[in-house]
Parts: sequence; C-alpha cells; structure tokens
Amino acid sequence: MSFMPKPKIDHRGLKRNELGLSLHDYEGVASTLCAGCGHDSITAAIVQAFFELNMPPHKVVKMSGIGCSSKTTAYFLAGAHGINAVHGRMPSVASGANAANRDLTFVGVSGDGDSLSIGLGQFAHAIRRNLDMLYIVENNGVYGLTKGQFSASADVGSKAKKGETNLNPPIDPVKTGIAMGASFVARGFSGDKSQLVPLIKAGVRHRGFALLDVLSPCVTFNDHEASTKSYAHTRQYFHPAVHADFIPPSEEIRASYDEGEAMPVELHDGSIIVLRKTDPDYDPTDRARAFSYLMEHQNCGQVVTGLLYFSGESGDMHARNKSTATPLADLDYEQLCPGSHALAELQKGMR
Amino acid sequence: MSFMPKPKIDHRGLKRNELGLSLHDYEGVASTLCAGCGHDSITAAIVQAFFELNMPPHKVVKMSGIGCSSKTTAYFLAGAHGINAVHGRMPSVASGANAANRDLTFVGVSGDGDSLSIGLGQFAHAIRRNLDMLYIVENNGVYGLTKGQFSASADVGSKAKKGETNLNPPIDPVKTGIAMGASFVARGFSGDKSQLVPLIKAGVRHRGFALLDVLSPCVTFNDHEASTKSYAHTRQYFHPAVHADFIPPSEEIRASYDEGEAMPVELHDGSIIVLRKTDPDYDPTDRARAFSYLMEHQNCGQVVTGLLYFSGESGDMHARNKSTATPLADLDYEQLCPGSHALAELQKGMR
Amino acid sequence: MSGRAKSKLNDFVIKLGTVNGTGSASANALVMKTIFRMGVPVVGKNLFPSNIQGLPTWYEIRVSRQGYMARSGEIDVMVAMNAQTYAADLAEVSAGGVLIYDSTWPRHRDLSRSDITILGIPLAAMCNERFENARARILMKNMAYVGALAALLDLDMEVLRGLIEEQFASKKKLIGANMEAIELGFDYAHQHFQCPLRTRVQALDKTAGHIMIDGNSAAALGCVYAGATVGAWYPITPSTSLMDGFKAFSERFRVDAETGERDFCIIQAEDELAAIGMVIGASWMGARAFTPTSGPGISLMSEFIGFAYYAEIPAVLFDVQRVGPSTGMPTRTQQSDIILCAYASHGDTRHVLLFPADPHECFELAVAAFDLADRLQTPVFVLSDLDIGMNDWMIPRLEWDDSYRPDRGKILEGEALQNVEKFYRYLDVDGDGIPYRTRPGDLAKGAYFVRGSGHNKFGGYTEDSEEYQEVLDRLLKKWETAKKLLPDPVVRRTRKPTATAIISVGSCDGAVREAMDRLAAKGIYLNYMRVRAFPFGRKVERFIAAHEHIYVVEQNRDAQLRALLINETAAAKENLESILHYQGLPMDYRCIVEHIERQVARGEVA
Amino acid sequence: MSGRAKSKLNDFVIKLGTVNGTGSASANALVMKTIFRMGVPVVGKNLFPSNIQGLPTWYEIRVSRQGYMARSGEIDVMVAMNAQTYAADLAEVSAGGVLIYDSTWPRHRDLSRSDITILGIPLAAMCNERFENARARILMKNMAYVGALAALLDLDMEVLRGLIEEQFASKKKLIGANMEAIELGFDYAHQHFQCPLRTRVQALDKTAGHIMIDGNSAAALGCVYAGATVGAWYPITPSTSLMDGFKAFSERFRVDAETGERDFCIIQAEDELAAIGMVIGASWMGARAFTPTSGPGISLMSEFIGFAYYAEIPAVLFDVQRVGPSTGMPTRTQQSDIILCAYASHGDTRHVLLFPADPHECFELAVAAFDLADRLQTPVFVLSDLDIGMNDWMIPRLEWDDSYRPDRGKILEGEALQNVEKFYRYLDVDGDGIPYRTRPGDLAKGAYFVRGSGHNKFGGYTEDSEEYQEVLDRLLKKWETAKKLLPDPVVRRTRKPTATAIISVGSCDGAVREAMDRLAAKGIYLNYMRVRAFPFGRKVERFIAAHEHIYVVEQNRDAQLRALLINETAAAKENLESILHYQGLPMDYRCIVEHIERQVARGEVA
Ligand SMILES: Cc1ncc(C[n+]2csc(CCOP(=O)(O)OP(=O)(O)O)c2C)c(N)n1
Ligand SMILES: Cc1ncc(C[n+]2csc(CCOP(=O)(O)OP(=O)(O)O)c2C)c(N)n1
Ligand code: SF4
Ligand code: SF4
Ligand SMILES: [Mg+2]
Ligand SMILES: [Mg+2]
Repeated sequence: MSFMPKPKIDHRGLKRNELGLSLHDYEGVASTLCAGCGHDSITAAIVQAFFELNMPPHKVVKMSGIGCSSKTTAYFLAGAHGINAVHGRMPSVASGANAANRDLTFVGVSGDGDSLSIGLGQFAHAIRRNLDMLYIVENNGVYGLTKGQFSASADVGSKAKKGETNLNPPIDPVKTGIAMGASFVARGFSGDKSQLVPLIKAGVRHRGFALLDVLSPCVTFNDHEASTKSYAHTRQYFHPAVHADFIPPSEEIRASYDEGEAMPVELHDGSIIVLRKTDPDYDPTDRARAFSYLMEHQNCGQVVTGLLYFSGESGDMHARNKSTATPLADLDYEQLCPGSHALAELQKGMR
Repeated sequence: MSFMPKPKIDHRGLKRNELGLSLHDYEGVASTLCAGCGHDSITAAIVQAFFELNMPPHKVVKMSGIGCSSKTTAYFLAGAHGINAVHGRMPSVASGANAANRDLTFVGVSGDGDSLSIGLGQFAHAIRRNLDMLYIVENNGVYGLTKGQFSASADVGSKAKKGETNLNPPIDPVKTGIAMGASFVARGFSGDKSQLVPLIKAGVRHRGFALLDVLSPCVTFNDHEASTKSYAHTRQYFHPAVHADFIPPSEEIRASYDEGEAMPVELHDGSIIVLRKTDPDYDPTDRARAFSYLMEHQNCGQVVTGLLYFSGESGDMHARNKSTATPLADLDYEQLCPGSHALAELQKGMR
Repeated sequence: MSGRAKSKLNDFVIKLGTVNGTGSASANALVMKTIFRMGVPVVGKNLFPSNIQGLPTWYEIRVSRQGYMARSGEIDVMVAMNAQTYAADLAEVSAGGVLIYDSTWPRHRDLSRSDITILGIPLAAMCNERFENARARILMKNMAYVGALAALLDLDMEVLRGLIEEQFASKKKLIGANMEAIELGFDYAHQHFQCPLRTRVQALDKTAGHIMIDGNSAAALGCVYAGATVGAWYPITPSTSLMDGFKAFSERFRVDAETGERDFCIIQAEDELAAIGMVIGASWMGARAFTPTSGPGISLMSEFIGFAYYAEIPAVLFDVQRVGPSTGMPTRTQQSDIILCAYASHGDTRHVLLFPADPHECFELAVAAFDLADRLQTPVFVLSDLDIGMNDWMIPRLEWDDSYRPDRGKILEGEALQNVEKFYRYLDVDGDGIPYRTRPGDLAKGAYFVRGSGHNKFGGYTEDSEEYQEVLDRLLKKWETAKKLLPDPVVRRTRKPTATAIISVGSCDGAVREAMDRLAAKGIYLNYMRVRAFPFGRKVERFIAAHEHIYVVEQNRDAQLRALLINETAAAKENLESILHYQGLPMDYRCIVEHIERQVARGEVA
Repeated sequence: MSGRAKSKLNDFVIKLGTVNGTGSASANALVMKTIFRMGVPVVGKNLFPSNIQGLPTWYEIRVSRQGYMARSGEIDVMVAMNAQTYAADLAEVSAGGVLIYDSTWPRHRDLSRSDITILGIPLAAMCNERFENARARILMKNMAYVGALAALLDLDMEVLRGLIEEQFASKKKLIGANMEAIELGFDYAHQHFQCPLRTRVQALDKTAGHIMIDGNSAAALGCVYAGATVGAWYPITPSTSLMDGFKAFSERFRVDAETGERDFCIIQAEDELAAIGMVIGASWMGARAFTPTSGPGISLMSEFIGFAYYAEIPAVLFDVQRVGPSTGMPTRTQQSDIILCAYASHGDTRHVLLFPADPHECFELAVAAFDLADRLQTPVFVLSDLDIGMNDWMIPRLEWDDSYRPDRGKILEGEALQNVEKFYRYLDVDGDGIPYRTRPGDLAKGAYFVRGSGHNKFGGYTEDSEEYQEVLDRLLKKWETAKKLLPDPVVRRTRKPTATAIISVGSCDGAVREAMDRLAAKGIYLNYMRVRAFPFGRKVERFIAAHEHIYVVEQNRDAQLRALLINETAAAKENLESILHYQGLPMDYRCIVEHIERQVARGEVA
C-alpha cells in the first residue's frame, strides 16, 4: 500500500508540500454552485488546509448529506473517498465508517438544513459520541438547494426572497454543540480564509468531534441585510473570540508567538494549537462561560467567531469502546472467528 | 356543547373543585407500571394539578410517544382525549393538533429515550416553534420499556443493571431547552409532589412551550447510586433554584407571600406565578445565566430544580402565524371555500 | 432558408437550451403564452438540472393543433443559447428542423448539419450595444430571442405586447426596455431571414375556455377548495411548489382584510417524519390537513403511515414523484412510488391511492382525497409526478360547484354524540367497516384514546389474539367499502371491436392517447383504460375481464402498476404485458407505438 | 386423581400462568431443561405482555417425543399461579387435562370444571412458613411449583438438582434454599396426590447432539462467526436480545485478555435511521456490519435502504418480526414485514431476503447473509420473528467448518487494484451485474464518490437519461445473479405422488410438518416446500410448476408471501390458495389441517 501518491505532471511554479503535492492535488471536480456562493470559499479553505497539513488525500474520507453545501465534498480532494449520504443522515454514516476504520481522517460537510432541521438528532448524537471527525456546518440560514426556505438557523426577523419574515428563534450550531457536550467548538466565516484555514487544521487534528460552524452567505437566497448570515452583516459584526493558528508537530514554531497574547493548547496527537485571544477575558476551556459569552454578544447582534470551546478530556468513540488499535475493517478473519472448538465449548452451556 | 361535565355519583367526603369534580375525575385507568416507578408519582401530581386548576378534563388533550413514561397518559384524565403516537414523534403530532385547535390545553408526557434519542429533533423543533403545551420529560436515564439500556440522559459513569458503564455525556433536557430558546424551562423530581404540582400548573398556564424535566427513577433498571436519576442521589443533591407556586386568576392570593422573598411573574392568561427564590442570586429570566448556573451546580454534582428559565416575550406558533382566534378545526366550510366566482376570477390570470 | 424545412403549421416543438439562473424561464413562458393566446394548444416541459445556477437547462414547447399534451419526440425548432450544450442541441434537432443560435461568438465549423436550417443571430452583441447594465444585458438577450421567434414563427405581436404589459404592470418602465429587446430580435430576423418559417403558428380558437397551469398549483387550489386548513411539509423537489401554491392561494382567499388574521396554518416541519405527524395530529383534531412530498419523504413517513392506517386517522399525502431509487434524479419524472405507497409501513397495511393525469385532475382528486380520507378514516395518497406537478399544462378551465359540501365522514358530535348511549371508537356500527370518530374538545362523552398498539373494537388496549384480529379484519371490510367509493377509471373505446387494450396511469395518458391515434392510423385498434384509484373497483375488473391481451404502460422499471393489478384484481398474469419507460423524461408515444407494432408484426397480439 | 386424565407419556403441553417480574421465568426454564436433559424433546414458548412488571405472563412447554416444535393447541397441564387470569386459564385446559393452582387462597366455587383434574397446592402458605424474607417468599413459590411438577410429571430429581447447582454455582448458598423449596412442592404433591400423573415424562435419548437456544442468540453467534465487527442498533422488542447476544459472545471471544482491547464495536444508535446509516458507513469501509430491528425499525430505515440498494453498499439487517401494523403487539409474533422488506424504499428497489425457520437456520443464514451482502453489494434482510427469535428451541448442535472463509465479493485492493488500468466503480466487468468496489484508505487509485443521486457506470454524477437507465438496468442483471446464489428451498415430498402441495416460510415450518403428518394419517398427501430466500430461484419455480394446487401458509393477513410468489415467479394465481394465521401467537397445525380437510371435503382439492 503506497502511502504517498505519485505526484501528477509537474505544473511549473506550483508550490508543493512535504508530500510533493501541489494545491491542485487537493482540488476536486469543478463546482456547480452559484457564482459567489460562500460554500465555494470554504471549499478553497479546505483545499488549503489539507495541503498545509501534508495529508495524503486518499487517507481522508469526505462525508456529506444533501444540499448545496453537501455537494462541495466533490469539489475538494478528488483523491479521497467520499460519500453523499441521504439528507441529514451523514453523521450516522460517519459513525459507522469511523467505527470500521479509525485510522482515516474524517471530514464532514453539511448545511444548516442538513444538520439542524432533518439532521438535528444525528448531529447531536455524533457530538455525544465524540466521533473523531471535523464537522463543518456551512451555515447560510436557508435551504439553498430547494430554493431559499428558512432553515432552523435563520435569524428572527430575517426576510426570505419571497418577502416572508422568520419568527422562530434560530438553532445555533455552536450553542447546540456546547449544550450537547462537544469537545471542540469553533465558528468561522466563509469570507475570512485567514481565520478559517487554521480552524480547519485544528479541527482535523483534534481527536474527537470538532464542530466548525461557518457562516456562509447564500448569494442567491439569503444575502440581504436582515440576516446575520449575509456578507454585509457578518463583515460588520465580525467578532473573533480567539484566533487559532495550527502548528503541525514537525514545525514547532511556538516561540514565534507573543507569550502574553497566546494560549497554547496541546492536541491529542501532540500537536499544538495556539489560541490568540482577541477578547482578553475569554477562556475557551470554560464551557459555561462559552455559552454566556455567546449569548451576551448575540444580544448585541454580534457573532462570535474563533475557537469557542475546547476540551481534551473525554476520549473519542473508540477510546470509550476500548477498540483495538487496528482498524476493525482491517482485522483478519482468522482473528475474528472463534472456530469450531470454541463453538463446541460454548454449546456445552446450552444443554 | 356543555363545557362543564356533570359530576359523577357523589363519593362522600371527597373534596371537590370549582367544577364540582373530585380527584377521581382526574384519574385514568389503572397503571401497569412497576410498583414504585417514579412515573406513577408524576401521574399523581398531574391529577392533582389539573384538579386544582379546575380544568374540565375534556378540554385537555394528552399527548405521548412510546415508553413506560408515555403509557402514563392513559393513567390520568380518563375524560380527556389522548394519543400515543409512534416512538419519539409526539411533538409533531402535538404541533399539528395544536395547529388545528388552539383552544384546548395540551399536555405531553414523554421519556428521555422518547425525547432525547429518537425524538431529539422533534423535541427541539417543537421548542423552536414555541408550541403552546406543557411538555413533561419523565427522565430516568434509561429505556425502561425495552429493559434498561442507557438513554441519552444517562450520566457519565452510571452503571446499567447488566454492569455496563456509560461514558457518553448526557443530553440534559433543561440545557437543551435553554439552548434551543424555550420560553419556559423547569425541573422537578417525581418524589417531590409539593414542588411538582405548582410547576405543572405554571406550565399549563404558560402560553408557549413549557418544558418540565422531571427526574423519575426507574426502580427496576436505574435506581442505583451512580445515577443522578436515582432516588438516593436526587434526594441527597436536591437543589431547588426557585419554587413556583401557581395562583389561578380566580384566587389572587398574592399578598400571602412574603414580598421580600417572592418574585411574581405574570403569565399570558393574566395568571401569576410567584417564584420563591431559594438561591438568592438566581434570576429565572436570564437565559445566559441559567445555563452557567446549571453548569456550575452540575460540576458539583447537584441537580438544580425549580423554574429555571422563563420568558413571556415570544409569541406561540399561532401568534407567529397570525392564526384566527377560532380553532381552525371549527371554522365553517363556507368561510373556507372561496367559491366558484373567486375561482373564475383567479383563472383569468392563467390565460 | 432551406427548402428542406417541413411545413408544420401549428404542429411542432420548440426547444430552448439556456443556462439556469439567467432569466430564460420567463422568456420561454412568454413564447408559450403568446401561442396559447393565439388560440393554439400548447404544453411546456421544463427540463432543469438539480442545482441553482450555471448549469444547462431546457424548455420544450409543444404546439399541437390536435391538442396532444405529451412530448412528441421531435425537435422542430431549437434555440441553442448555451454554448456548453451547443453540440448536443444541434445533434438533437429533427431532420428538416431549424436551429437558432447566438452568432455573437463564432461556432466551430464541425458543429454544423446539412439536413437542418441554422440561423445565427448576434443576440448578445445587439443587446450589449443597446443596454448599459450587465443585468439588463443578460435578461434582454432572452427577450431578443423571443422577438426573433416571434418573427420566425409568426407570433402575434399584439398578444406578445399585451403579455409584457401585464407582466410589468407594476414596473411600467420595464415595458419599454423589454419591447425594445423583443424588437431587436424581431427586426433582425425579418431583415436577415425569410419570415415566417413554414414551421409556424397561425391563430386558431382552440384554447378558449382553457387555462395554463401546473399540477402542483392546481392541487394546491384543490386543497383550498376542499377546506384544508393545516398544511405541513418539508421542502423537496418537485413537490415544493404545491405548498408554495397553497400559501399563495390561502393568502389571497383566507386572510381577514382588516385584522390580517389567517384561516390557515402552514408549518414548515423539520423533516418529513414531522410533517406527516403534524397532518395526523391536525386530522385527529378534525381539521383537514395534508402534506406534499416526494419519494424520499414517503420512505421517511412510512412508520407514521402505518400508525394512521391502524389508528384510522385521515391524512392526505401528495407524492409528486421523481426519479428514484434514493435521491435519484430530483428534477426528472417517474412513477416509481406506486408499490411503496400502496403498501407503505410494516405489518399488514394497504392504502388508498389516487392517480391524477393532469392538473385538472390534480384539482379534482385533491378535493376527492380529503373526502375519501375523512370518509374512510385512513391515509389517502395523491400520486402525481414531476411532469404533471411542475410543467405547464393547458387544461379546461376549473369549475366549482358551490353546492359542494365536504364529506366529513362519520364524525359524531354535539347532539348526535349526546344521544349515543356509549361511544366506542372502533365499533363497526353500520357494517361497512367504518367506525365513528369524535373530535377532541367536543363532549366529554366522546373522549377516547388513540394508539398504534393493539386495541380492541372498543378502543381499549389489548394483547388478546381474537380482539386484535377482529379489528384487523374489519379493516379489510373497510377496504372493500373503499372500492365502491373511489373514482372510476377513464375508459376510451376504439371504433372497432378488439380484445386488446392498454391500461395506464397518470401522466402516461397523453402519450398513450397519441399512440392510440397513430396505431389506429396504421390499422391497429386498442381499447384504453386509465386507472384513477387503488384499490381497483368493479369497472377495472370488468375492463380487464373483457380483454385478452393488455399492455400496461407505466413509467418505472419494475412494472409496479402491473404488480398491483396482478395482486389485487382477478387479472391473469399472462394477459398483462408491460411497456415501461423510466429514463426520467416525460414519455412520448414512440415507445408505445414501437412496442406494439413490433408485437403485431410478430403476430403476437392484434 | 381423576380417571378422566388421558395418558400422555412424553407428549403433552404444560402451560404456566404467572405474573411478570416475579421470577417465574427461571423456574419455567428449569422444568424445560430438566425434561430436555432427560432426553425428551421440548420447546418453550414465552407469551409475555408488553410491560415490565405486574401483568399476566405465560410459558408453554411442549413435550414431544416425536420432536414436534410447534404449539399443539392443547393444554394438558396448566399451572395457574395468577389469580387474575385464573378463570381464563381454567377455561383453556383441554378436556382430560390437569390444573394446578395455589390453594393458599380459596378459589371461587364457580371456577371449576368437571372434565379436568384440579390440584390445589398451598404454595404461598408453605413458602411463607418456611422462608423469612419477602423476596425469597416470592421467588421460592416458583421453585415450589417446580417441585410439585417434578413429582407429578416424574421428573428426574437428580437432573433437576444438577441444574440448580449449575445455576447457582457462583452463589452456592442459594442451592440449599432452592432445593428446599423444590422439595416442599415435591413432598406436598407426593403426600396429597397419586404421583406421577399419567401425563408424564419418561427418559429417552432423543436430545443427544442437541442444544436449547433462541433464534436471536443463534443469529448473534452467526454474526460473530461471519466476522462481523460493527453492530449498530436501537433497542426494540423482539430484536433486542440479538444485540445482547452479539455483545456477550464478542466479549467472550473478541476481547484481548491482556489489554482488554476489543475487536468489535457496538453502537447503540439514537434511532433506527442512524443504526442503518452506521451499518452502511461501516460496510462501505469494508467491515462486516449489521443491525437487528423489528417492523417499525424497517419502516424508519426505508430511505437508507434505497440508498444502499442504489449505491450498492452491503448491509445486513435482521428483522425479528412482531405483530403490526404500527406499534401493534410488540410481544407477539407475525410474518407481516415480507412485502415491506422485499420492496423497501421509494423508486424501483428490490431486496434480497432470507427466511430462517429455527435458530439453527438463524445461525447459518446469518453467516450466509454477510457473504451474500458482500457478494451482491446490496442490503440483505434476515426475516426472523418473535417466535424464532425469543423462544427456546431445541436444535441439533451447531457445527462450524474451520475451512470456511468469508466471501467478501468483488473488492479490488492492493496489487490487484494497482494493476487495473483505471478503476470505475459501477462498471459491469464480468457480465454478472456486479461491479467492483474498493476500500477507503487503500490506494489512491481506488478513490471514488458514493452517491444516492443519479450516477453513471463510471461513478460520475449524471442527470442523463441513458446513463441513468444503464445503471438501473444493470441492477436487474444483478438481481438475476442473486437468484443463482441464494439458499435453495427445503422440499419434503410425501410418500405418494400428488399434485397438491404446501408452500410456507420461516416459523410456520413446525406447524406445517405436523399438519402434514396428521393429514397423511387421514389419507391426505401433500408435498411441501419451504422457501428460504427471495428472489426465488429455479427450484422454487420448478416446484410450483410441478403442482396444480398449492396452499400457501403464512402468518399475516394480507398473504404477503403469496403476493411475492405471484409477482416474482411464473406461478398461476389461481393455483395458490392462502392459509393465513395472524393472531400473534405462534401457529399450530390445526388451522392448516382444518382448512385443507374442509377443502378436501368440498372436493376442491386432493
Ligand atoms: C428526505 C429529503 N427531504 C428533502 C430533500 C430536499 N432537500 C435537498 S437539500 C435540502 C436543504 C438543504 O439545506 P442546507 O442543508 O442548509 O444546504 P444549503 O443548500 O443551504 O447549502 C432539502 C430540503 C431531500 N433531498 N431529502
Ligand atoms: C421505532 C421504534 N423503535 C424502538 C421502539 C422500542 N421502544 C419502545 S419504548 C423505548 C424506549 C423508551 O424509553 P423512554 O422514552 O426513556 O421511556 P421509559 O420507558 O424509560 O419511561 C423503545 C426503544 C419502538 N417502540 N419504536
Ligand atoms: S443557492 Fe445559495 S447556497 Fe446554493 S449554490 Fe447558490 S448561493 Fe450557494
Ligand atoms: S421499567 Fe422502570 S420506568 Fe418502566 S415501569 Fe418499571 S420502574 Fe417504571
Ligand atoms: Mg443552508
Ligand atoms: Mg426513560
């Protein structure tokens, strides 16, 4: 099994990572989304992050549901296996896939409809299981693919293209994640790649469920003033809580950060994420505080972004299961079958 | 349509309420639950509360899903219509029923399996809709009816009868309710009727979704020390936040409460609930604080009970829909059908 | 102009290939509406991708003086606006046809054909020259091809202008710009080509008393007229526009002008499981409630459907079918949920199905669905499809009988309930298998407990074998009753006596009728029955019994209608032969004609 | 002792009526196991309520020297411990039978019968006298009736003691108390009645090489031996014990003694939709994965099942059927999910079904299910039921062939993948309709994208009609391939040539076999075929073709197996006549014999 794919034909002048791969090698098929869709920017950030992580694409598994957002897994990492599950049910497929092969890197992409409406139960329970994956919610407050109905994350008072006003309170993936006990909760904005790429990298390296809510304006159905998921709004009320810069273990450049401003946190694989607090009284390890911090800023119409909560304590699904280190899908049948003798022994107790 | 049912044969010495009904009139068929099941105590509290509320049973609608807890709707208010929906899906049936008849009083009874596992999505979305109902989660940390598997509210470290230990973090109905924007969130304990009855009454009168989480030990499968849903634990770490005494509008006995200790809150129907703060710094109208308060006490192993959050601001589903005052199910067909002339007019635009 | 062009007066197909999200839809509608108002029958088929912007999309307009409503399988005039699909669009034009393209950019020399007429018009160039802003340039290019078509097909410019004026009645200043663009195209065509083509439109009087509408709108209107007050749904193509329609019509007809109060409640549910739960809840309360969905939704609703069947709660479901299995092709049409809907849910369950064939029947059968659901106290499915639901059909104007009153079935209330000695929910009092129900909130006497678990005829919980079976057997009796209440099939007899027939369903109708005409022209005569409901009643049985060989035409792979006929009528299996079409595009007559001709040639069947 | 008692040596039924939650289950098992160890064939049927404590529950033990495994329809010895059901229990005893009750409390004088023997034993009184604590008093009462039965039925006390010793091996001090209670009953019976009864047990040697096991445990063992590593489930009666079994066996066989590390992962999902999603995810990764559920679960899984069908992902589902529709009677048995499972999901979908008839086949077919799912890359359903899954069956000891290696089907990996020029997921390379798959994490070359939306044979997204149909048609070819791979039916031919036969399925087997013997004794000879898989293969077709009249015996109302036979074989409808049983209790031979005798009497069929 060759771990390092052969590099494709050399594109002159393209930057290459440690595997000798260029950004191109982390791309997928051409996007069919609307021009200007926030989701495409997130795709670009994912491409960038995996490139920087020096990750062999075929060791990554791409998971999604149904929606414009869920389509995007086809638009990055062509060399990775991917699955478009049914609408809202990607977390269960990811749970099974991860159960069978703990060695791969799982990245899930979902939408606010996919995760917060039809898929809310699965979303919450994957969190609860602390499934080892990066789970990105490309959050635009609407169902893009079915033409702009409000999703569960639509803001109170936001107006649909057809003129309707939403009056139901939004379900916030970040607050939900915190309430459900997620071990890594972050928020980004599709238009801010500089913040997004490190958050993606940190999420990939986190062992456990890394929830990344990304505000991703739908230019076709939800880019109007009244929505916090519009470009205009997000730019204006952008309120980063913590900047996460990811440092792969091979680099170790912790020293280059100003100590007074930085809070390094060690991840399970030994890598470090350095949290730069822009808001001095924010501590991303205090779950109770995270919630009220969010609420306070929400009350003044601000959307907090950055790494909002992080905990390295609770083991992932496999740790809780005490799974063997070898991926279950790779175990030899000989090891799994107890054999005829054991069967005979067992049946002695059935007489 | 007679609003006041005729009293049954007089049982001598039975206390009667304003409708001339006795407690018996609020009972249902005999329970088939295990002797000592917490759910039966909640049933008794419901009987008491509706009796005290002077509510005509046939104006109440009983909703439930599947589980030991969900069976209990048959054990109270025999004179009310009731429905046992499929497992975990009662909130949607309640939503439709309430959409069709806003005049009735809806009381839902569910279990932690029914509401937090299979039914989590429906539960959250009924909250989001601010459906006008009292929703009781009879929370025992296990699936009673299928013989004791952990439910999503099982505590970390709690042990099943078969010896297994749960390692997944619990989904707390109260925290979930707060995160999802519920307008009334309370918690009680099946063994404490004095607190439970007023909470039920307050929840019934609240216009909107009143979530009442009731710790209700399963004597058969989950009454062991390690669980916060056991009698022993709950009694020991009982931590009431706010006592709610419900005063029906006809009585108006506000004055009998000590002003300094009480915090009266007006409900939509003009009735008052008086909150007695046992914890002086607790304010049940501050959502952000409610969450951290819960977390703080949870961190010291305490379960906070009482009325934990309350807001009278957001209208219920019908207010948001601007529904007509008459129950939709009662509208005359003549009022609903636009008639042949309107049809002809309309079709002029289709040429 | 090439002399090869066939003369197809009022009998041809225009196909317009564009890019979605560029505003071509309203331009295409304009062409169609103009022809319609000229009194010439038309039908429009929208072939669109499952995305929002930037992919190829097509619109097919069939102009048919005979009034055929299916696709013809020919493309007589192609408007190829999308460079990406130019090659394929070119290839698709029928010999003798015409292709119009935007000659602003030169096309590749290989992309040509000698057997068709190719007309280049510099649409983009003209519009860029005339209009300033980028948005207008894109939109006006569409209007320019409308103008060119008007010249080439001899459309009535007054009618066209009238439509533009109506469309921009509230934004009057746009009228001028649009007409300007139309004239750009019109003038160019007149200056450069011999107009009109021989393939052209000539005013007739065959659309009087007709309207143009899609099936979802018509069904929505049916829901309004049936008195439905609660609609619950989760968005899914191609059913979404049904609820959009219900909302629009309800806002028009059901909002109090003074208070703004609404006599309806639409709930956008969190998913399909919730949507059907809401319908069940509302119906139980006594309201009329419905949910529109498509295949994946029915799969998700399966558990609840069985609950409604067994607890005997009315529910109306619209399944606007799309291509399955799984997510399949959401923007393509199929009839492949027949088996699922007929037997949805575990245990012994069977459901009433209604099969509209066009928007007119969507309206009628929507109303019927509520009456039947109330009468039979059971879920009723209206099985439409994308072709019926989302395409633009010409149908006779909808009529309404103001004396109609809903059949609410056996509801005991008020005094009637008062007079009953004791009320039992599941008792077969009348011997037709249908029990009485009461409404929550009415008299205390009517209170009962609804459950999907074992219950006896009194409504009590039971685990007793006989009590359980008694209720289950009564449901079979109700099933027999249903057969008598359901809409009859539509039968069309050929001029000559024949033992051969076609049975079909829903949107196959147009293709079958056209096929029959063409076969008759070749001396092959068949009778025809279109079933409109399941379970099948006596008329269906009689038709089957009267024929020796029957072709069952349907749009799915697994011959699902045939399976139902075999299972649930006396039909002999060997007499039913399938003609199947399941590619996702609305079917045309050709596969039917070819199949039957082949069989006749083999001497298999007349 | 009444002289009316029939002599039924090694051929009778004991029914024990108790209250659930009182510990009677282990007492009843003790009686059964004792008889089993005495070499006499037995089978136990547990008739329990859908609650946890305090309601009536029954256990039926059939003792049958002939080895019949179905219920007999007779109650020869009734142990009526539940005052609440005393009247009904009394009424149920067959004429000539015996009823044993607790005479501590006097019974009502009306509650008597002269045609049976009624034996009162003061069980509670004796136990209350002997034992101190309340818990012991309740539990020991059960042991006391075991002792009384031992005396009356002539059970081997040494065997009984041996069982008690094994049971309490880890709590030795309980042995004495239990034996004491047993002796209380034993002695009382001996002192007051003439023991043994004529209905009694006599040691034989007919259980050697056999074990007692329930179908769910056997199926779980099959999963372990098949090499399944991922199990996902949501608790539901009567399937729960399957996953309990898998867990127990895996903990026994698959945990590293040193590290405690586990070679398996069981996920208790949040619901059934998630459970099947997990199975699909794990199977896609290349693990063997399964989910046990019952009817409501299959309904909920429907959408995902269609996804797995179309995306061609293996999945093994155990549907331990219970009484539907809806929640129905969760603790009763039925075979009413056949149609649902065969065609689950919207669109054109059809699925492979396996039908075990007893725990032995649960084991074998569980293993086969994984091989077939891998080979065919599709969901495979094992349709068991509550009767098979939760009752105690006597079966020949399970054997295992150590040379067995799983058929993982067409997986391209490592070098083989390396050598392929280019890998396309949905290409029919071998002409059998089955494409190759790769495993995520293997070579980069094998990467592909799985989707439930339209895809072409290369695995690319498509909305093209022909490309779509090509894949759908290949799935039909795969379906034909499946027919060749599935387990053959079991055929039993009668001694005389006959054109009449029975076709049946699953747990009907015992009743059918007994019915055939009884019919043969009356001169009515029939052949018998029990189908074991769907789609039906050539042998099924041939059997059907060889018979003129076939009774289809099944446990549902709507003749679901018959519908499948009619739809999916060449069977002529009129040749298949249904015999249906759907009351929820495991069927016995009587309804079959009565039905066929009636028909024969009418001269309808031999
Ligand atoms: C079972 C089911 N119901 C409905 C749909 C239709 N559908 C497709 S995508 C979608 C919503 C997508 O919204 P979101 O997840 O927010 O993605 P976005 O398009 O906004 O990125 C819906 C309702 C479906 N595919 N399957
Ligand atoms: C679709 C479906 N899946 C599974 C079940 C089986 N089931 C019945 S009740 C129950 C759990 C009940 O747990 P909870 O709601 O906590 O109620 P409790 O019995 O603990 O009061 C389950 C899994 C079912 N009835 N329906
Ligand atoms: S509809 Fe919205 S979410 Fe979908 S592709 Fe277009 S901009 Fe993006
Ligand atoms: S099993 Fe538990 S929850 Fe169920 S009735 Fe018994 S004590 Fe109550
Ligand atoms: Mg969205
Ligand atoms: Mg519970």
